[in-house]
Amino acid sequence: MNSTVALLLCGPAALLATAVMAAGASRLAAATRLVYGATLAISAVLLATAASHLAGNPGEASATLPLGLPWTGARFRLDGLSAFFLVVVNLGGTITSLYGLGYGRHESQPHRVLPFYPAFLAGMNLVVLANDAFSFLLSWEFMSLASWALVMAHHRDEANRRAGYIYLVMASFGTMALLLAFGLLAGPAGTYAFDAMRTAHPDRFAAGAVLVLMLLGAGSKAGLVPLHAWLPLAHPAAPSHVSALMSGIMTKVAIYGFIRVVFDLLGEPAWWLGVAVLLIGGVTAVLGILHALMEKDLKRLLAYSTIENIGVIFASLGLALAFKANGMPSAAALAFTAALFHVLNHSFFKSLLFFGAGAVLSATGERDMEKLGGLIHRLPVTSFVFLIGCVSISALPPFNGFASEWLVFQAILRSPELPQWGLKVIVPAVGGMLALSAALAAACFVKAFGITFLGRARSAAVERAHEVDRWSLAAMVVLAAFCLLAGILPGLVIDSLSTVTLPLVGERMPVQMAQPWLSIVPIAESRSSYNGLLVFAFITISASLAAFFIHRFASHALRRGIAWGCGFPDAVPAAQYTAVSFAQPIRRVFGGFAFRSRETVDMPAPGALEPARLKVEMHDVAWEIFYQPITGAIDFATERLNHLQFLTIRRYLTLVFLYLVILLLVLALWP
Amino acid sequence: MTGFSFDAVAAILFIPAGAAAILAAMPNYKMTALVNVIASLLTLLAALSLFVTDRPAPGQYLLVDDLNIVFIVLNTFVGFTTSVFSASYIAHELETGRLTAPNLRFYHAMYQIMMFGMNLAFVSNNIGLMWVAVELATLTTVLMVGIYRTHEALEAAWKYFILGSVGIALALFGTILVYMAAQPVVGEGTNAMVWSVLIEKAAHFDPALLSVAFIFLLLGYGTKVGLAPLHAWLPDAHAEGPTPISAVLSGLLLNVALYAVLRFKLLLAASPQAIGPGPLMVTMGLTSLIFAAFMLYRRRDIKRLFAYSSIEHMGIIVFAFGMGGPLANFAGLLHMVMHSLTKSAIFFAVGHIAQVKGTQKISEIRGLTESHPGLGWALVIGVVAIAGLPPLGIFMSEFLVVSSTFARHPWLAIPLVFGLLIAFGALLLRLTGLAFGEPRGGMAPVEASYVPMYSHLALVFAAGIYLPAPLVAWFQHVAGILG
Amino acid sequence: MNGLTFDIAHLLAGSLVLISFMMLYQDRLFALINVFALHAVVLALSVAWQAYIQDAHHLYITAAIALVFKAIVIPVGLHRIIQRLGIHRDIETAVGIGPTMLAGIGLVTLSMVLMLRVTPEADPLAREDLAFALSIILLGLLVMVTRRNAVSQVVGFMSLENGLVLAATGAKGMPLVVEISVAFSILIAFIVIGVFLFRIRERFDSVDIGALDDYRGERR
Amino acid sequence: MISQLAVQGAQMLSVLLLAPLLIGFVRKVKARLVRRQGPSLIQPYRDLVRLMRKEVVLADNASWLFRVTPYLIFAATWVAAALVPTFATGLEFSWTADLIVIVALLGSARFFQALAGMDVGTSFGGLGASREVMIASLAEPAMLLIVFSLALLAGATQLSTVAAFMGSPEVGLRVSLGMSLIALVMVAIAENARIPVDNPATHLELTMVHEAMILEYSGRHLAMIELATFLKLLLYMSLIACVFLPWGLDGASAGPKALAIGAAAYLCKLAVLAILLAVFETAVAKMRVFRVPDFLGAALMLALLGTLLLFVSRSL
Repeated sequence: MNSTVALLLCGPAALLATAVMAAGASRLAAATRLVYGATLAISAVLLATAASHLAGNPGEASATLPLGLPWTGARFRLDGLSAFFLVVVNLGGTITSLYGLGYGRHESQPHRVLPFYPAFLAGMNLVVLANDAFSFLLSWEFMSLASWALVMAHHRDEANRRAGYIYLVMASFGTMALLLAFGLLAGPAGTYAFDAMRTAHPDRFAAGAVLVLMLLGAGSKAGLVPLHAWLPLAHPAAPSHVSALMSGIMTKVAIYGFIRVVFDLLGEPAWWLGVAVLLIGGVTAVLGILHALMEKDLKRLLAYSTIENIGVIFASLGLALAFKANGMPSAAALAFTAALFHVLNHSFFKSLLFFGAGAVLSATGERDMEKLGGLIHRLPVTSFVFLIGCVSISALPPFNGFASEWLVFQAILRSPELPQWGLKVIVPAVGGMLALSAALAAACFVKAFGITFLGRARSAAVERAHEVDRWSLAAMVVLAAFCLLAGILPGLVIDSLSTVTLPLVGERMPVQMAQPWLSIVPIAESRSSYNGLLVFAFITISASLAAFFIHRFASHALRRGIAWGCGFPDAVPAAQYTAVSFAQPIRRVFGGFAFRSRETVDMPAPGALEPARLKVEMHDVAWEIFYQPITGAIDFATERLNHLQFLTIRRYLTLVFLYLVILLLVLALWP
Repeated sequence: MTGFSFDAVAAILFIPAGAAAILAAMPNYKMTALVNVIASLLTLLAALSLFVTDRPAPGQYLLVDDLNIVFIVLNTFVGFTTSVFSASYIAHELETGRLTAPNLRFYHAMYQIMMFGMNLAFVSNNIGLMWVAVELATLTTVLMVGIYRTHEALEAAWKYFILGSVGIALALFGTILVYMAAQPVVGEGTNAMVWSVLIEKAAHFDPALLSVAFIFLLLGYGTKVGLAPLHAWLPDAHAEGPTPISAVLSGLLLNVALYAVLRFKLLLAASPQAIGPGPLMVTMGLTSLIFAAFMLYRRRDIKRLFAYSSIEHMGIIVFAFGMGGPLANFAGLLHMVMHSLTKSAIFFAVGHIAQVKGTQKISEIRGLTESHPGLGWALVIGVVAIAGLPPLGIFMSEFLVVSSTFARHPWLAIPLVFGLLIAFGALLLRLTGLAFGEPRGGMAPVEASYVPMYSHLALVFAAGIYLPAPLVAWFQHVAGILG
Repeated sequence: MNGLTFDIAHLLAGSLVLISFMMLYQDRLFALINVFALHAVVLALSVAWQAYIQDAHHLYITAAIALVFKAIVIPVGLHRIIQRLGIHRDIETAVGIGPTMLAGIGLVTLSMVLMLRVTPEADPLAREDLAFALSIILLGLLVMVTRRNAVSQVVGFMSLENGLVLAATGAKGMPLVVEISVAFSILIAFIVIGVFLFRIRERFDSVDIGALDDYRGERR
Repeated sequence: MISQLAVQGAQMLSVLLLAPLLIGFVRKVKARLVRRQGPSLIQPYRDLVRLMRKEVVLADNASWLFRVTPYLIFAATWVAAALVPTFATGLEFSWTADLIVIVALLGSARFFQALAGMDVGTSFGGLGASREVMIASLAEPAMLLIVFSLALLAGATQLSTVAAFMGSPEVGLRVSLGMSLIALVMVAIAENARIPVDNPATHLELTMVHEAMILEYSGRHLAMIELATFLKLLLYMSLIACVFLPWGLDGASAGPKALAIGAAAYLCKLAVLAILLAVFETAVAKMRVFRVPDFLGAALMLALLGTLLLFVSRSL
């Protein structure tokens, strides 16, 4: 048993111990600090271990415990991929725990959060380490279960109960899909160890089936359209730091599962597998961000934007698949690196944004943006870091979101070298979708920040708000710093990812840190290059130059006055643009096909006193197409079958009698 | 020297029988409850001693082999924990006046007779004797289901009795047919009914007779397993009887009938020309699974809800054994054990719930985790376990069943998974209502002990994480026997 | 074995089937019970005959049980119950007589077909007996299924048991275990049914399961 | 090295100085087209200086973001503009950012402008911002698709390489290029808030987009923003110039003669484009705000079509 793996396994064990302890002591006053302190320490250790392994030797280490499935044992393995995702998970875990140290104090039901929070972290760690189907699924479902308990933390709220219900049902649907996929990979003999699956290559049909099942299984957890229905319900329902974990980290664990099976266990893919992933990714990106734009609940908005980012990641994974299938390892490496890079970035800024939302929530008690506004005056630090989060997620240079999306686009530009016509046509279309979703994301976060933090207060709750505790601030500031660093030093990340890409796609991106001025050059400098550091430097320098010159040589006089507003008298805050009205032009443009939205205005007759009314009717198309029929069918079936509970004894006897006669007939007709 | 030699099998049989006689004579109910517990404990110890003492050679009437040890130990264990639970439960029933002291005497005597019947069914090597034993167990439970004398209770008992006795008849005819098939080969007399003899010579039996016999046996004993469409007695019997009996019914009696079916499946499998028992069992299993899954949605009575979930799980188990093969059989055995433990634990919890809330209506029970945390979370764990979520035992068996089935016959796995998901949705829906939300119903604390309940859950949890090697080897061996 | 013994056994078994058919088209309770008594008598005869030709003397006990309990005690008891409950002039078939008879014929053919697949090496007498027994069992079930009234369902159930006894006795050298268990099961069955009838009598005003049917598991 | 840095610096300064002149020129031409005298060419300079001298009147509710934004917008636009080859390719710092980055830089400028519009909390700010992001959400993808097709053609997103490639003989007349050109022009019009998408001269509340966002700005802040908008127009014109009229462009390392030629060519191109713009703006009328999506949708479709054509044709 390898020492690193042993250490990494002690982590989850310690977390579980913490969970048990928390279950006992959760009603103590000091429990919050103890639990989050413990998780903070443990995650930090795990993070350090995984990071050192990722930076150091890219070798593999494995261990087997006499647990789980008897004749397979609980197998665990540490390789580049799992090390990277361990970093993602535990970085999230560390910072979330830091945030929790402060945020957790506002928790009304600590005994329903503290025991499950460490368990949730442990589950995610174990998924990433697992090396056989059983322990993988066990940890996977344990993770779902723990997060379900966290979603149900505030169970008195009907909406939360519904969210939890839909979440766990979808989760177990996904698990079933994964189970079937592993069943195919394991074969009738039941060789559930990943090592065995790696060597045995399924035929084309089986491979296709596995991929579809993985899209269903991992996709439902990650939130691919149309399996996303649970996500915008469940993620916001949990306490904010848990929402951050679920949105920022758990979805990444799902992506890990997808990569592990499709890139690692499945062997050589067929090119059309890539097409499916590409298309689903593109559609998910666009629909996700459109939904986010229509949202006025801050946390739901963030949840939907998670769906968009997942779409981006899957699209670039699909690209990597297509390249890999066509024997273009360098291009595959580019696309794959882009995907992983985006995984990391999204875990940064999505956690940051959820923390910000949590801060707003604890400061004002509001999630509804229509009741917020002007918070930039009340929560200066929070609003600043939230702004950084918005800029990063909107893929604007020089922050990290842009760096990864830039790589994705670079990968798309390699696609003309692909031989298949299908890909030739689809890839640019998907590229267009990604571009569209990027632009919409910018719009969405202009709205998110503008409505929440800018303008004037829309409710009394905002006046009472004041800056949150220093733990939360520290967590957010750290994440903001990460967003900037990953943005201006992308080469660092890309190089550390090489140990992940090499074994999976058989190639790595060229070394970046050797480039002059730390710029990144995916293929060749004459072809394309980007230097976040210099762009950042140029902008700051020129901005400060301009400011300096003007204040030096021109006026720097300043007078406060009432807003001009085309000479309109100072209107009430309600006259400001709201979240809904902000999104109205875009709804006009895209709503027609995305939501079958319809606007009806009833304008009273001239001189009539009643107000004019604008009614907007929108449909969640995915829900209506996929989910309602299913629930309807189940309802119908139960209604019909339920009569069987109310028969007379004679009728029951008749059933038995008929069954007997039928069986005898079968026997009589038996050859 | 010819000293005293301890005969475990005899002990397993005579302790309950003797206890029954004593209990029938004892007036004081507190004493009877205690004696009941002690007797069950002794039976359990005797059963455990089967591991250490050398097994008696298969005689004309009794047999102990690897297959039935599993059942015996499980049976006596759950019998013991249930008797502990029943002690506190019955006390409460007496306070509320639903039962009278004479009832209790009857109840405890019957309890031991039932245990005797079930143990006899397991150890009997003679298909006639096994039949008698199963019927004995059935009839005693009939009487206990009717013990509350209420309209509903008598209804349930009556339904149980009529359907049960038809089952009895069918099973008996099947048994006779087996004898007829064996008689020309084995020769007249008792030998033609001794299972261990039959299994050796089964290859030469008349396949046509065996096939007919199996159909009758499958229906006869299947009625007691509660397979749809023979299940009708099961939900009401569970819902209207005393909760300990519901626990025993789901946890044990169904296993007894299942055990009988398995024995005859082996017999049939040994005769190549006869119809394959596999397809029949797979069909019945899937039917029960999917049917029960849908029935779960409209249930309003909490005990009836879990009764239907028992049907569902019996479906899964029968399906697994019908699939056959080392993986599926292993899964079937594991699933059966896990289901017995979990389901009886759930019924313990339900018993406490019904007593503190004063109702069995699901709609009138809310927010248990808030009003009774210990009870509520136990229910959550139990339902999570029964719904097949890790890290609890049933997940492992479902994992094996589903994945191995999908690898062998993909088209069989689809309905299986479908049924599992439907059932999961229903159970979780009810659980969300019961355990969470604004508390509703009685708030009085539970005075009974949670030990039986939590001990079962602990076992289930442990099994989900870690199965000890000897147990595994032994299960694999049994799975091998089951072919 | 010589033809005569075989023929007599055959005749008796066949006449049992015939009487089951008679039960099928009785729609008065008293008539039904009387026919059942006849059924029991014939059964007793055939069992006795079996005892004679197999010279298995324990079978005489079975015959006696059949004669005493089924042909005398139970019919009388049922008469009592019917009079006490005052349900003696019920017309109580659920399905028309015609269809029932057709179904009965179908069942008999089915059982014949099944049993004739049995390899002829097996003792022919046993084979014929089995065929008849199977048809009697199925007909008994048919009675239970087509009658609404508890009493007649009990009767149907017992004719089913008769079929079992016939089969058991037809099986050469079947150990005593089985006869005892048959008797014992009938005994239990009868006692418990009696108990239940009385309870039910207290609860409801008739034995008619129709009255039970207002409660079916969960109230809607 | 030094010379290259010099060229780079010259370029940065020149765009800064040229931008107002370009605007003045456009206005002049427009005025002449409608038989008016029009302001003098250097009027924009005067305006800027005047604005810088004035004091800033800041709304009570304005936050620090409101005051920082103008400099950010200016800086982002300036950096972007400085990276577009004007009279010489292969500038010293051209490799720090390719075409995608330039688009993104403009995007971030817009991002902050929209935020600033919402900061004061008047209804007009929100109106402008929401319309702006709607337009951007269509214009940006179109622009990126244009970038795609150029990149596919030149095999690079590096502007210098693209320009060099477009200058080389091997690029013949291509349908997709035409489409991209049209799309680019449409995007440029939208991005610079010119007629028919927006009217830089209007202050009619119902129609304004860009003006609505900067309604609350005054003094030096307004000057910065104005300058940024001037730069943006210049940027797009030089972009069109260097990609579609790459004649006279030469590497920055070339001798001063070549550079002089390049500069002269550049000025001519700008003049031509400015005149075209003026003529176009006087010829057409502003469209309703909700016709804009159709306009930009057309651009998007053209760009996508161009890209697809390229993908397909390259495989032949």
